[in-house]
Amino acid sequence: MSVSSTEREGEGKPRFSTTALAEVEAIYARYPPEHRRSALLPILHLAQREFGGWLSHEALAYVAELTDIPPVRVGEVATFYTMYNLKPVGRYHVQVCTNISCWLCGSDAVAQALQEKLQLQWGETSADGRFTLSEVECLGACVNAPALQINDDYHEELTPEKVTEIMDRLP
Amino acid sequence: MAEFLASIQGSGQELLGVAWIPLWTVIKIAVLLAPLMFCVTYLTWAERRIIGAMQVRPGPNRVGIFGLLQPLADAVKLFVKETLIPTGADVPVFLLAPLITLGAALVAWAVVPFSAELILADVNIGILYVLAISSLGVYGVLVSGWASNSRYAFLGSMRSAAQMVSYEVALGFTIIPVIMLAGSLSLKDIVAAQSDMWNIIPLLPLFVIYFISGVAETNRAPFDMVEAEAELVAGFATDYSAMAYGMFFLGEYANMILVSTLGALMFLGGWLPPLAFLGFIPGIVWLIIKIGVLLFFFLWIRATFPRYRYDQLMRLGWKVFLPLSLFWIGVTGVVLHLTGRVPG
Amino acid sequence: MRETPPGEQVVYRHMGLQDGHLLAVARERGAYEAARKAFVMGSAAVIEEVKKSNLRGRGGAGFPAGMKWSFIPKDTSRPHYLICNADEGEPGTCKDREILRRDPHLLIEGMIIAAFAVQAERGYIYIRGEFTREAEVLQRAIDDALTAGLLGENCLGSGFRFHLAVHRGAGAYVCGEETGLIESLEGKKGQPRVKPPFPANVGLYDCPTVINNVETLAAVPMIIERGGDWYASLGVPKSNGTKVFSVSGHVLRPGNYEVPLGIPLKSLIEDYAGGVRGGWENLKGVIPGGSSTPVLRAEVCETIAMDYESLAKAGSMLGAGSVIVMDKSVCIVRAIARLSRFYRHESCGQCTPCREGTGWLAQIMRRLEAGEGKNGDVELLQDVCASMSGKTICALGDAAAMPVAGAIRAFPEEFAYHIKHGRCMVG
Amino acid sequence: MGLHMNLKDWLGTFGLLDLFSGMQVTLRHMFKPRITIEYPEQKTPLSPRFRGEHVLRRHTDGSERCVACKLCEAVCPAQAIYIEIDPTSTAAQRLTRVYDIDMAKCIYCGFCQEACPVDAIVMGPNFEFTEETRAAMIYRKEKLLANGVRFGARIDENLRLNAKYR
Amino acid sequence: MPTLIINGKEITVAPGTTIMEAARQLAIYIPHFCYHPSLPVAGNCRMCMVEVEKMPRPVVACAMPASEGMVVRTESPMVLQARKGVMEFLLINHPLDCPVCDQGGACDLQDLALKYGPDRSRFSVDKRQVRNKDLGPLIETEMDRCIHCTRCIRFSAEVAGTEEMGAMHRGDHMEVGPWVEGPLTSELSGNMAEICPVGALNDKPFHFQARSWELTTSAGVCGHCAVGCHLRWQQLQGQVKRILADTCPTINSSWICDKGRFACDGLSHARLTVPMIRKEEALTVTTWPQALARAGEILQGVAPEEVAGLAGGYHLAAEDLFAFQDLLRHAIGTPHLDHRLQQRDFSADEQPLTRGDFLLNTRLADLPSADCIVLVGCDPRQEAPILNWRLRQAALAGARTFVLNTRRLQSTLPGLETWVQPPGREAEFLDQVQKALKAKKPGATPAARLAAALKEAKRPVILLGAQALHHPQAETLRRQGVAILDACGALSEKWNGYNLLAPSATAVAAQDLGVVPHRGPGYRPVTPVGHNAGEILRQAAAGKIKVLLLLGADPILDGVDPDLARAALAGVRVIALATHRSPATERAAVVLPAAVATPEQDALLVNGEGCVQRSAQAIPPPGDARPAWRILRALSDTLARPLGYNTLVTLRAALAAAVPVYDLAATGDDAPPSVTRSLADKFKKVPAAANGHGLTLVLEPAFWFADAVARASTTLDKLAPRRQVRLNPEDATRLGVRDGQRVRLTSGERSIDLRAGIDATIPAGTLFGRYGQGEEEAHHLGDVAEAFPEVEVTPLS
Repeated sequence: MSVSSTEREGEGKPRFSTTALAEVEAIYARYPPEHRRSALLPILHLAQREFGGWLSHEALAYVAELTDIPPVRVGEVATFYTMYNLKPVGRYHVQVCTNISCWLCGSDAVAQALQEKLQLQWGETSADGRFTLSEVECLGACVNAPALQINDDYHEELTPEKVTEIMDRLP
Repeated sequence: MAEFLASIQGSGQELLGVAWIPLWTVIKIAVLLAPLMFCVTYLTWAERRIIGAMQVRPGPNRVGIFGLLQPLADAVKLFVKETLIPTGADVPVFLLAPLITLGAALVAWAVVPFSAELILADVNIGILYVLAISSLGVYGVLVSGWASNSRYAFLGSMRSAAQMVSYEVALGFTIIPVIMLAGSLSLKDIVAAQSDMWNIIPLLPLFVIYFISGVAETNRAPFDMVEAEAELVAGFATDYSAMAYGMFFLGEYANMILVSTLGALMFLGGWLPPLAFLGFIPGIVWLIIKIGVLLFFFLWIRATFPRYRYDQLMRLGWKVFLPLSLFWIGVTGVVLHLTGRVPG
Repeated sequence: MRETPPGEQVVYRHMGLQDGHLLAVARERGAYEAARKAFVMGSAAVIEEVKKSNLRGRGGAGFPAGMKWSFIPKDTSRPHYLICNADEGEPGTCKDREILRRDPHLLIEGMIIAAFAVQAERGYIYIRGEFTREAEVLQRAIDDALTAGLLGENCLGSGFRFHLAVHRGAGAYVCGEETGLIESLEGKKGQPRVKPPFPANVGLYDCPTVINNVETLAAVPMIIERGGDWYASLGVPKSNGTKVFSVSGHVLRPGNYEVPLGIPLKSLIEDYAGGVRGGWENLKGVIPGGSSTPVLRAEVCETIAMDYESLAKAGSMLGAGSVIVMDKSVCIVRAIARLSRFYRHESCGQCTPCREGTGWLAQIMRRLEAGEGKNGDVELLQDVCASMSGKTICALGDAAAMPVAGAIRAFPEEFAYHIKHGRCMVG
Repeated sequence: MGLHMNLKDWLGTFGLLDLFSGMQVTLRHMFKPRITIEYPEQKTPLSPRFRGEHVLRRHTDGSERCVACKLCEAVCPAQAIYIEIDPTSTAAQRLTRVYDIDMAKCIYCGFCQEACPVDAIVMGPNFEFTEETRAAMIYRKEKLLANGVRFGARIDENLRLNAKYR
Repeated sequence: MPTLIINGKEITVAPGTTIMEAARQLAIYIPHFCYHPSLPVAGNCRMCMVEVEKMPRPVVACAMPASEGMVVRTESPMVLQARKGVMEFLLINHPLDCPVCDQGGACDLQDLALKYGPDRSRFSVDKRQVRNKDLGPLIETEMDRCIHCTRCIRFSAEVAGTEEMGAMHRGDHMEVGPWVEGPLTSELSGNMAEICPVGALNDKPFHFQARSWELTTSAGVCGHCAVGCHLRWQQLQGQVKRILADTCPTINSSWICDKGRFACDGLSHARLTVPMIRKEEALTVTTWPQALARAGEILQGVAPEEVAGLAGGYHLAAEDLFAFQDLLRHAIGTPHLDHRLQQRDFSADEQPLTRGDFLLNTRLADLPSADCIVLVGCDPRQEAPILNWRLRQAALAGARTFVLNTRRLQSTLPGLETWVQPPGREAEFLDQVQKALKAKKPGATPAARLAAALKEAKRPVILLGAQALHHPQAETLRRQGVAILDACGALSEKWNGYNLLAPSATAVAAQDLGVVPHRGPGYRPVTPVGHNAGEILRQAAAGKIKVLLLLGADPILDGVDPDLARAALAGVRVIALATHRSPATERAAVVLPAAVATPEQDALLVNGEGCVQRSAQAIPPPGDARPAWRILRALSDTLARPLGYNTLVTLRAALAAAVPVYDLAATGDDAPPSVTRSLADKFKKVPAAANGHGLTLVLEPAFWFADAVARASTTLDKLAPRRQVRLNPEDATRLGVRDGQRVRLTSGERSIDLRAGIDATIPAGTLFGRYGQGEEEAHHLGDVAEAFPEVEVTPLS
C-alpha cells in the first residue's frame, strides 16, 4: 500500500493535541530510552484514536516525523497489523468473529442478521458514517461464542435477535 | 543374301573399279559398326532400366518415352562437355589411350560371323585374332593410367591390367576345349561344329568359367575394382572427361557385347536354332537372342552381387579358374581320345 | 463464569471472588505473599522450585518453565527482560482473558517472582490489541501495585527493582510466537526471527529474555507458596499440575475449566462442559488443543487422556488446551477450510513456505468446500502440507499444515465425498 | 574353404547355388511394382513435425507473436538468426526491430521452434524454396511474417496435432 | 573454532560462522535467494535448507551457526525434497515471463527452478498480481516477479542507509516497495537491481536493451571518482549496455554507485570521433596525419615557454598523464603545466609535499574500524559514495562522526554531528579545536567537544573533501588537519588518520606523475617552476601564453572562473585532446579525438588511496578516436622529438622507472606513504563578503555532472536538475523566490539567469551553486580572486 508522492500533498496536516503529546511521553517512559522505537505500536493506537479511528497517509507521515522512524517502517507496521484502519471507519466499528468456535455456535446467522440489519457487506461503511461492518479472526472469546466487538467492547453469546437488539440500543 | 551382296559387289566394282575395294570395306565397316554402336548406347539404357526394375524403381524415364532418348541425351552431353587434360599429363598418350581401348573393342568385330555368310573378314584363325586383339585392350587402360599422371588413375590401371591379364589366361584355357571339339580356329567352323550339340552341354563348367572371366575381363561388376568409385574415385578413368571418357565407356560396353557374342558363338551354337524345326527363323535372330540373354546376365549379375575384394578376385582367377579349366582341357582331350572323335 | 465442579485449582482458584481485580481484594486473599517468600528464598531456589514442579509452558509448546529460566545467562552485563505473552490468539483459546480481567494481581505476582528468578529489571505484558478492556484492568492493577510499592524500584521492600508495563498488540496472530512478539514489542512488524539464537540469549533488544504464557506465570505464586513437589503431585507423570481447558463448540456448557492434566477427554466434556449437544453419540470429532492441532475422531475421544504425551501419541497435541467440540452436523471440510483461511490471513509473509503455502492451502480448501475439487486435490494438500511443515521460520507453517493433514488423516471419507459428489456428506 | 566342408556346402559352392539364390531375389524384384515416387508430380505426405522453411506467426488479432526474447538466436547451432529488440518496446508489448534468418546457414534442426516460448518462430511445411543469390537467402522479418500468413492454416493444424506431445 | 563436516569434507571455521559461509569456504554451493554475503541474514527464502545429522528437520544454512561436530549434507534426499517444495511455492505466484524478463538468463530463480523445481505447475488458480512501483529513472520494477527475499529492503536499510524499501501488508499479500513512490534518494540504488535475485527490480536504462547471454563481460576499474571501484562492463557490439559491480573486498566490496553504473550511455553521446582542424573559422573534419601536422606546426610556431598544458580530472589513464608531462617538458620544452583547474590556493606548492599528503592514508578497508571521523569540507555521499558507505560502516559500528561544512549534509551516517560554519570560517573552527586540544580546561564549545572526542578516540580520522581542497585557504585547512592528528598521535605507522579525498579520479596520478608546474614525476622538484593552472589562464588571457594543449580538460566547464577561461581560450590557439564535445573543443584550432581511458583503453588508474589498478579495454574507441598517449606520442613525432616509448609495454616500463609504485610487477611491500608534518601557520581570515543584502555564493562540484561522460549521459540527466542554485527557505521567502522559479543572479558586473531550488540544508545567507554542469552555470559568477562572492538574487516572473 503506497501512493505516489503527489497524492500525498494535502492541506491541513494532522497534528497531535497537547494531551496526546503528553501521552506519547508517557508511552516513551515505558521503554528503555535507547529503544524508543518500541513505542510505535502504542503511538499508532493513539494516533488512530486521535485522528478519527483511522490512519491516513498524512497521519502516518506525521507519526514517522514525530517518532523519527523512517516512513517506510511506519508504513510496514501500519499495514501489517489488522487493527490499524487505513480507510475511514464508522463511529461504530462492528467486528464479527467468524472463526471456528464462533462458527460452530452460529456466527453465520449472527453475521447474516447484522448484514441485513445494517444493510452492509463485510468491509463496508454505512453512508451516514455510523457503522462499519468487518469480519475478523478469532477475538479470543471462544467459550462465549459467538462474539463480536464494537469499538473496544465485546458482546458475547450472541443470537440473531440479540445482535439486532444491541444495534438498536446503540446511541 | 549372299547373292545380294555379291550383286552389290559386282556392280560397285563395275562402277568404281579399283577404288571400290576400300569403299566397299568402309561400307561394310559402317554397316557393322552402326548397329553395333546403336546396341552399345542402348545397352546403357537397358542396363539402367533393368537394374532399376530389379531395384523396384523406374530407371531413366524422363527423356523420351520410357527414357528412350536418354542415351542420346548422354551422348550429347558427353560431346559438348569439355575434355579436361590434367596438368602434367602426357597429352598425346593421354588422348591415345581411349582410342586404343575403343579401337581394340571394335577391331575384334572384324572376324565375328553373324551367320554362315554374314562376316566381315572370314579369317580361318578368327578366334586367335579375337584373343590377340582383346589383349590389346589392356594397353588402353594401362596407358591411360600412366598418362593421367595421377595416383588414383595409375593404381586403377595397374589393377585393371593385372586383372585383365589374369583372367585372359583362364579365358584362353576355356576356349581350347571348344577348339578341340571343333577342330578349327575359325568361328564359323566352331559354330558349325555345334550343329548336333551345343558346346554348352559338354563344356558347361567351362562356359561358366568363360562367362565369369568375361565379366572380369570387361571390368564389370562384381569385378569392377578398376573403377572402384569408393576407393579409387573411378580408377584409371579418374581424370578423363567428356568424349574421352565416353570412349572408355563405349569400349566397355562394346567389349561386353563382344564377350557375349563370342560366348554365344562358342557355347550356345551361334546362329543355330535350339531345335531343328525352328530353322525357319533366320539364324541372325537366334544369335541376337542368345547375345541378348548373355547381356542380360551381365546386368543381372551387376544388380545382384556386391563387389569382390581384390585378393579374392585374384585368387579366384589363379587358384580356381586356371586349374579348373586346365583340368577340363585334360578331361576333354581324354574323352575325345576315348570316343575317337579327335578331329582331323 | 459458570459453576465449576470442585477440584484442585491453581490459576483459577480465586476466580469466584467478587472484584478480584482490585488490589485490596487481592491482598485480602493473600496475594503477593508468595513473592515475599520468593525474595527470601533467593532466585536460584525459585528456579529450582519451579523446576521441581515440572511446570510446563501453557502457551502451547509445553516447554518446562524452570528450564527456560535457567537458560538465561548469568554472567552478562546486558539487562534481562521478562515478557508475559498475553496475545491469546489461537482460535478456541480464551483462558488467559479470565485471569487478566479477574485476577490480574496473580499474574503480576507471578511475574515479580519470575523476574526475580531471572534477574529481569523490566517486564512487559504483551496483550492482544482487541483486549482493550482487559488491558485497562491490567494497567490499573499495575498502577495500584506500583503505588503500593509492590512493583517499581523496590518491590515489596526487597530492594529488587522491577518495572512492569502493558504493551498492546494490534491484531496479528503471529505475534503470539515469541520472537514475533519480541519484534512487535520493538515496534516492528511481528515477523518471527530465525532461530537460533533463542530469546534466552538474544531476545528483546538483543538481550536475554524470558517469555512465558499468562497461565504459566499465574501458576508460579502457588508453586512458590506450596512447593514444587505439591504442584508436581497434581496431574500425571510428565504432565504435572493443572491446566485450564477452554471447551467451546457443541457442548452444553462451554467454558474454561481448570482440571489436573491427564483427565480423560470424555470426562472433561461430560462432567465439566455439560456433555456434547445431542449426547455423546452425536460427537463427530474434537480438536483438542486449539485450531492448529489435528482433529480427533469420536472413537479416539472415547479413551484419550488430556495430557501432552497421550495426545502426541494419538497424533495430535495438547497445545493451549482449547477443546473444540464438533457434533455430527459439522462438515469437517468446511471447518478446516475456515481454519485455512484464518492461517492465510495470519501468515506474516516472511518466509516462502508459509507465505505461499497458507494461501495455496486456503485456495484448495475453498475449492473443495465449494464442491469444485478435483481428483488429486487431497494428495496435493498432503504434499503442500509436507512442504510446509518443518520448513518455516516459526511454527505458523506447521500450525497451518497440521489441521489440514490431520483432518485428511482422521476423516478421509469426507474429503473423498466432497470431491466425488461436489457437496458435503452431512447436509 | 576348409577340408571339413560337407557335401551339401561343396555342391552349393561349386554348383553356384548361392549365387543363383541371390540372383533369384533380384529377378523376383524385377517384376514387382515400382515404389518410386516421382517427385514433382507426386509428393509424399508430410509429418506435422516436418521442418521446412521458417515462418513468423501473428496472433489472431494480427499483432506479432515474437517477443524478442532471443532464445532462438541463442539456441541456433548454426548462428543463423539475428534479432534486435525494438527500442520502443514496453512491458506490455515487446517486439523485434530486426529478425533475420540466414537460410543458407540454417541446418533445419528445429531448435528455434523448440526454444520459442510463444510459438512465434515455427518451421513450416514448405521445402520448395530456392533463391539465386545468397543475399536473397537471408530472410527478413517481412518475408517470415508473410510466410506466416501463407502457411498459417497448415501450421496451426500442425501445431494442434503436435500439441499433445510437447 | 568449531570443526564440522559438510558433504564429507571437514573444515574448521571461526566461531559464529554459518553453515553457508563454511560451505562457501569449501566451494560447496548451497542454493539461496535471500542470502547475500554483504547483507544481514534474513533466512526467509528457505532455499538453503540442509540436513544436519541428529536434527529432525532441515535447517537453513544461511542462519545456522556452525557448531562442533556437525555433519551437514547439502544434497541428501531430505534436502532435495525440501528444496523442491520451496521451489514450487516460489513458482506458484511467479509469472512465467522469462522470455521478456531482463533477468532471464542470469536469474537465480530460473537456474534453481531448472535444477530443483517441478516441471509442471499444480497451481491452478490465477497468479497473484502486484501493482508496479515507481522507483524513478534508474530502477525498473515488475513486482509480480518479486519473491520477497527482502534483499532490497535490507540493502536500503543497512548499506544505503536511506530506508526507503519495505514490505507492506502481510501473508501472501505482502508487497515489497517504497512507502512513498518516486525516485529513490539513494546514490547506491542501482545495487538493488543487481542483487535482486529475480527480475522484480531491474536496471531501467538497460531495460529491453539486450539479453544477458549476448553480452560480453570484462572487468575493469571505474574512472568517475577517486574510489576506483571494480566493475564489470557488459558490452554488445561495441556499446556498453550495462555495468555491474565486481567484487573487491578492499575497495568497493560488491557495491558501486549510481554514477559509476548508469553514466555508461555517456560513452556514446556527444563523442568526438574524427580529428578536426579549424579552417576558415570553422572546424573541418580531416585525417590524423593532417591534424597532427597542423598541431605540430602550431607548436613549433611559438617559443617553448609560450606553450602551456592543462590536464583534466577524469577518464585519463596514468599513461596519458605521463606522456602529457613528458611531451610538454621534454618534446616541447615548457614548464607550464597543471591539472588543478578547481583549486584556488596554490600556496602548498612551496612545500615539499609528498605522496602521503594527497592520499586516503587510512585506506578504504580500514575506515570502518575508525572510531572518530571528522569530515572537513566534505560531502562523502556526493563526492565518493562508496567511501561514504565505508564511513557508514564505521558509524554503525559505533564510531562518532562529525562534519565541518558550510551546509548541513543529507547524510546517511547515523549520529552525524554537523557544525555549519559560514563560508571562510572553517579554519577558525579548526584553530579552536587545536587550542582546545592543548588546553587543560577545554570548556563546552563545539570545538572543545570535537577535541574531547578526538582525544578519546583510539583511531581518529580526518577527511578533507572537495570543499576543503577548493577552499581559498585549502593549505591552511590541510595543515590544521595534520596538526590536529599529530596532536592526537594519529599519524603513526600503526594508524594514520590523515585522509585527503582526491577531487577526481586522476588527481593522485597527476600528482604522482608530475602534472603540476613545480614537481616532476615521483615528487621530484623541477626547475624552472612553471605557472599553475590559475596563472596559466591569466597569462593566456594576457597574451603571454600563445598555445594551450588541453588533455581532456575544459577550463570553461571545469575551472572556477569561466569568464577568465573564455578570455584565455579566445587569445590562444588551442590543441584539444578530448573525448566529448565541449565549449573548449568548439574553440580549438585542432581537435584530436581521444579514447575514454576506461573502458576504451588498457589503462592504469590510481585511486584516492594511491592504489595503482589496471583496467583492461572493454570496447574499442568510437570512430578514429585513439588513446591519448598514442596521440601525444604521434604529436612528438611531428615535433621531431619522439618520446622514448612506442608501445604500452615500453611506456609502462618508463612509467615504472620514473615512479616505482607504478611497477605492477613489484611486490608492493614498501613502507606506507608518510604525511609531511608541518607546524600550523597563522591563518589569514578570508575577507568577509561585503555586508550587503546579497547572499554568499558557495560552489560545489556537481556530483552527477562532474565529468564529460557523466555530462553526456541522458540517464543521469533525469536525476538531477541542471542550471539550478539552491537557497534556504527563509532567504527564499524573504526574496520572494518560489521553488523552481527562475532567478537572476548578479555579482558585480556578471549576471546569469538560473532556476532556484529551495533546500533546507542550506544555511541562511548563502547560495549554493555547482561547477561543471554546462557553460552557463553558477560558477560563471565565481572569481578566483574573490573567494566567496556576494550575489544579488532577483526573482524573474
